[in-house]
Amino acid sequence: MTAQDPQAAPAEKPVRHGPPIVIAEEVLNERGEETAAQLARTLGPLALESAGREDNPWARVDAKELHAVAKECRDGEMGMDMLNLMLAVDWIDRIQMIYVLYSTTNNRKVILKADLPADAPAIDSLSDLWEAATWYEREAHDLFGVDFPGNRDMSPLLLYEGFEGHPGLKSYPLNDYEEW
Amino acid sequence: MNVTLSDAIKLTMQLFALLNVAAFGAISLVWLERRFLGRLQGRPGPNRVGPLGLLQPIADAIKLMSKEDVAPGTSQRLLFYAAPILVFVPSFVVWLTFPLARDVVVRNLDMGLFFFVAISVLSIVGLVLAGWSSNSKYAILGGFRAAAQLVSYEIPIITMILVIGMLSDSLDFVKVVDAQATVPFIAVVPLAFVIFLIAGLAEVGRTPFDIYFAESEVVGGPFVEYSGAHWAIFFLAEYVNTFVVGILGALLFLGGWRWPFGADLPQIASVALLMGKAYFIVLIIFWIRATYPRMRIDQLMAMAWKWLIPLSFVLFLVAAFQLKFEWPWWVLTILSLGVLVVPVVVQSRKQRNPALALAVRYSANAVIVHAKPRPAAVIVDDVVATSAVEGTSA
Amino acid sequence: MAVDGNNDTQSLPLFVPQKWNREEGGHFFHTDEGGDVSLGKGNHPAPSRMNNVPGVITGKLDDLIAMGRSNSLWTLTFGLACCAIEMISTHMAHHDLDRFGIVTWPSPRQADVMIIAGTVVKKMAEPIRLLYEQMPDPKWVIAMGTCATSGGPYYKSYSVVMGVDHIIPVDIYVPGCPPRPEALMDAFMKLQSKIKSDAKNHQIDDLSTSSVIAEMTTDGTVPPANASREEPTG
Amino acid sequence: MTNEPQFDHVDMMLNMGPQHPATHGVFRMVLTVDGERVVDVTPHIGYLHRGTERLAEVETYGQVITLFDRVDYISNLNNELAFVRAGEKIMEVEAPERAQYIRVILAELNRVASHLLFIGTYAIDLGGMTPVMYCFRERERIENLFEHVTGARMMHNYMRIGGVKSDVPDDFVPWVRRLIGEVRMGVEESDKLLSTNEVFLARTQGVGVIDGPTAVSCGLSGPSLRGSGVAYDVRKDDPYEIYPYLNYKIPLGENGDCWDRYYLRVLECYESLNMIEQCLDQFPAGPIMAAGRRIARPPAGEVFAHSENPRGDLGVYLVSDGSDKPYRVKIRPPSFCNLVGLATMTRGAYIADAVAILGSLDIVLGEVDR
Repeated sequence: MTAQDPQAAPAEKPVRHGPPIVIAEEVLNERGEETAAQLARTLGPLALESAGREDNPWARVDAKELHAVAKECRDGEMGMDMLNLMLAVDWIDRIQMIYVLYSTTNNRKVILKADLPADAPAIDSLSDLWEAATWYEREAHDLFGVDFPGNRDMSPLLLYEGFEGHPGLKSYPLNDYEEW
Repeated sequence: MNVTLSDAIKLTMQLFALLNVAAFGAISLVWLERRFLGRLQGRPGPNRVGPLGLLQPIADAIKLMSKEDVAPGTSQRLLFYAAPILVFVPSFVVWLTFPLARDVVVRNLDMGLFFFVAISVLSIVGLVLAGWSSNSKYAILGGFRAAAQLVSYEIPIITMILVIGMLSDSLDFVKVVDAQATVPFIAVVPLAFVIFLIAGLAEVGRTPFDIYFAESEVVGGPFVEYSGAHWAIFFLAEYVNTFVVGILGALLFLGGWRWPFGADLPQIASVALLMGKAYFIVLIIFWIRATYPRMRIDQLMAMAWKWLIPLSFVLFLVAAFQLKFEWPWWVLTILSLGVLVVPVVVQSRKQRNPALALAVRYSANAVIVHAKPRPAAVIVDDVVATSAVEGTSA
Repeated sequence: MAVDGNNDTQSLPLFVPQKWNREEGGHFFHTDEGGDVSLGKGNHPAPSRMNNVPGVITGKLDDLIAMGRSNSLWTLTFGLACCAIEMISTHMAHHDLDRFGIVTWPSPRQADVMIIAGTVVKKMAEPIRLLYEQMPDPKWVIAMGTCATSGGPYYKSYSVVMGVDHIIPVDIYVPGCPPRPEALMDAFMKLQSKIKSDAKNHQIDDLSTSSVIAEMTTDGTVPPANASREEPTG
Repeated sequence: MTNEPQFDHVDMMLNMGPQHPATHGVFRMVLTVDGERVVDVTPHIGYLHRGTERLAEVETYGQVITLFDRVDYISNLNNELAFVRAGEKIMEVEAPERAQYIRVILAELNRVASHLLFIGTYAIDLGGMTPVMYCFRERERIENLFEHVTGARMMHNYMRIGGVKSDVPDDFVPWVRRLIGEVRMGVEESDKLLSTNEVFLARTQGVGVIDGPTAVSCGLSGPSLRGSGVAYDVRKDDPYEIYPYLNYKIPLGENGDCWDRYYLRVLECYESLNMIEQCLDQFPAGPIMAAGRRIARPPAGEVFAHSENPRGDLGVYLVSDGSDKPYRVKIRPPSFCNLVGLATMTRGAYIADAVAILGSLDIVLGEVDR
């Protein structure tokens, strides 16, 4: 089974031997169906693609409309008053921003996704909607180099001033184990 | 006046003996505190260095003396080294007038109490100087806090000492102790003892008033930049001051060497009795240190200016009237019992058991989660029923 | 590896293990003059000038001071990561360290032992270095846990210093992740015996920070406190 | 309680640096201070950023469990539970009944141990020396049980995707019953010593107040959020393992100050002990490991699973690409999100309050910096 050798240039996919990859099929339970219906009503045509697993429906939205959609989710019928989690996933050709929204009043979870170009990832900051977004964005900026216009201060949070490179990306080399 | 050589030698011997008593008292307090706190906290405390850990303070002293003495480059070197002296000397000079027995005293001034008050104020200057001269933010903060706290707790101590002076019609220690032959002043005016103890705690900077030496906020306060011998001087001065509060409390309130057995005790027994009472008060101080957290600076100031000082003035006035119009002495006792006991009774009447009341109040608005019935324990057929399936390294 | 006591040339660098002398990799600070600071695992202090000098009677006083120092080790309150929890529970009631006279003290000025309890991250390297230099002599360092000894379970990470001896000389290494409280107590016992044995051949007395670090650098220059830090791209 | 002072001039930038007795570990707070009043707080973190998420991408699923032990090193078993649940969710594997009961019992015991450590260190932050000794004595008892069951005091590496590593020893149930009695007495002891202590009440009541909506917008969770009266608990809202089969209470605070956040954790200790007793009554026999494949090779996909960590809602977003190594693991660290609310709570307070507020959030730096 070929270990993913970080040195090898990830551009061309390392040829894989080993068992075929099984794609997990995403099925929603009934509570998930209700939330997905609410999400579809809130998003309307903006949802490019949506599915879900158990009770967390997710929808992919274009990066430019994300701020408006998030504002609608927060103030609209669903009442998503907590930004539970925000992360960036480096898919080599694109960087995907994933937002997990949660509503403490009617106990529903929704996941919004937005794709950004790999070379200059930038998306509007959500720090004016939720206070929690400020630190998530600073961390994503440190580790993945995603730019968030509108965030008050983007000083490095987890890394220090003179650190070059974004260690979250797959292209960033990890130290190999040096035998002392 | 002509001081003959023998007088000079006698005086120096007395001073040397006095220095030893104070230093030995402080060293014994260092050991006692660590053992007593250990006892309260369910752990043995130092017991490896010498029998029962008795050599532990000596080991600390040796280490501190042989440590490198670092002074920060940006500090004013002269003031930096003057501060420990300014804190250390008053706490020893105060011992001049403390009588350990009827005539075991270096100089029994007839204004002994006044002398104590005058000298003990000097250590505030030392603390502030230490804070300011070591040029570090924490030290300055600690220095300002020390100044604010010590000055505002000086007033209650002074008024309490004046009340004692009025009760025993003199400021001389020996006469004060003689006045307590029949009944000690703690029985006559317990409120004075309580105020004295609280103000004494603040004067020495002991929990819950140790805000200028607060570990978690100001990291050691004015002493943060001192190391080695200089820091040892501060450390020793603090314990000597604690011992001074203990001795003073024993002399002024617990009847010194006179109270339970009258004046005919041999000198050794009366010194032992006085030391016993002093250590009893010191143990109370350590006990308070183990239980109470630290007060915030504004609460501390509010307590001094809104409670202690007005109360001590009221007590002072009533003592003055009692002296002038010869009211019976138990007038003061009724006043202090009224002030001390009434709020305690009212408080306990209100909340029988405060912890229980809190638990009930908070569980009232808790969210109750009810269990759903458990499905019958269905053994799923494809699950291997052996107990430990090893080897699954997933 | 006892240092050969009676060579009197001071310039002989401490015993620096072979791997530290290689040019590439493993150097942490690059000083401006080009010399780089690769602080070896220099846990043997410099040979002293006072060895076997005829006519100098050393003995009881050193032992007394050593007994005083070893029985009242004040540690700096300074926990980094998981090992800090084990260190705290060692100080607490069950495994009471106060029995040996070991107390935690907040300010580096009054501390003797610095316990590096946890993973040393590069962002934390400089504060550790400053704290070490603020502690007055004689001072000792205990590297508690495999993270402080050699990077531990984070050996592949991009932001972990592989062992605190890249930054400061270490006296005692405690294995374990996290080491049990008994292991930390054993470390203190070893430190006490080390202090007493050092006092016997009194290498410790003329130990001063700059002399130790100077002798450790390959070309003997003392790195300025804010040596520019350059990432080992390894 | 504190009237709104006007901050016309700023005196000092006080740096509560990475090495400070009150900051639990390597957390640095720069307070802009006007006299004793705090004008503004700028927290600096990252002094313990070990790159756990990036390391998880080059280690197999079995090895990542050890990394999760070291993220929040005070409640290790709760972390393992969070990752293992995410793994099971993506592989659609269900742990057998007995394994779920063992997991919940150990996780709740770990919650009590973590709250005990909080009570002790919070008392030290405010100056009390003794409660920490009582709390650590109980914590040692719990760690002895952990060592007996999992083999390690802190870094257990005991849970697996699909079950637990090994069955519990035979004397597990009587030992835990005896332990519950002792720990309940210990918690009551420090509760009586600290909770009704006048000076402690004066230092914590009305300090660091944060109301519900701002707390939710800041992303607070766990006892810090429930202190402001928001009833959000993952065990109740998104029940997992066998929590639906237990009945217990979720205590809520009244006015969101340091006292509420402290006292909720004391009440949660009692609740957790009751839960463990119920689990012991329903403790079933049976296998402890689902018949999973040798090497966990989940199908490609993404899943978000979260559980109730003593500090709050610990979430794991697992992205797998079908190989035996996770493609991306994101941890939702409750301490990291609780720190966002620190600045809003500390403005206008005293320096001593800043220490009390930071202590009341009960942050763990391993989790904040990952």
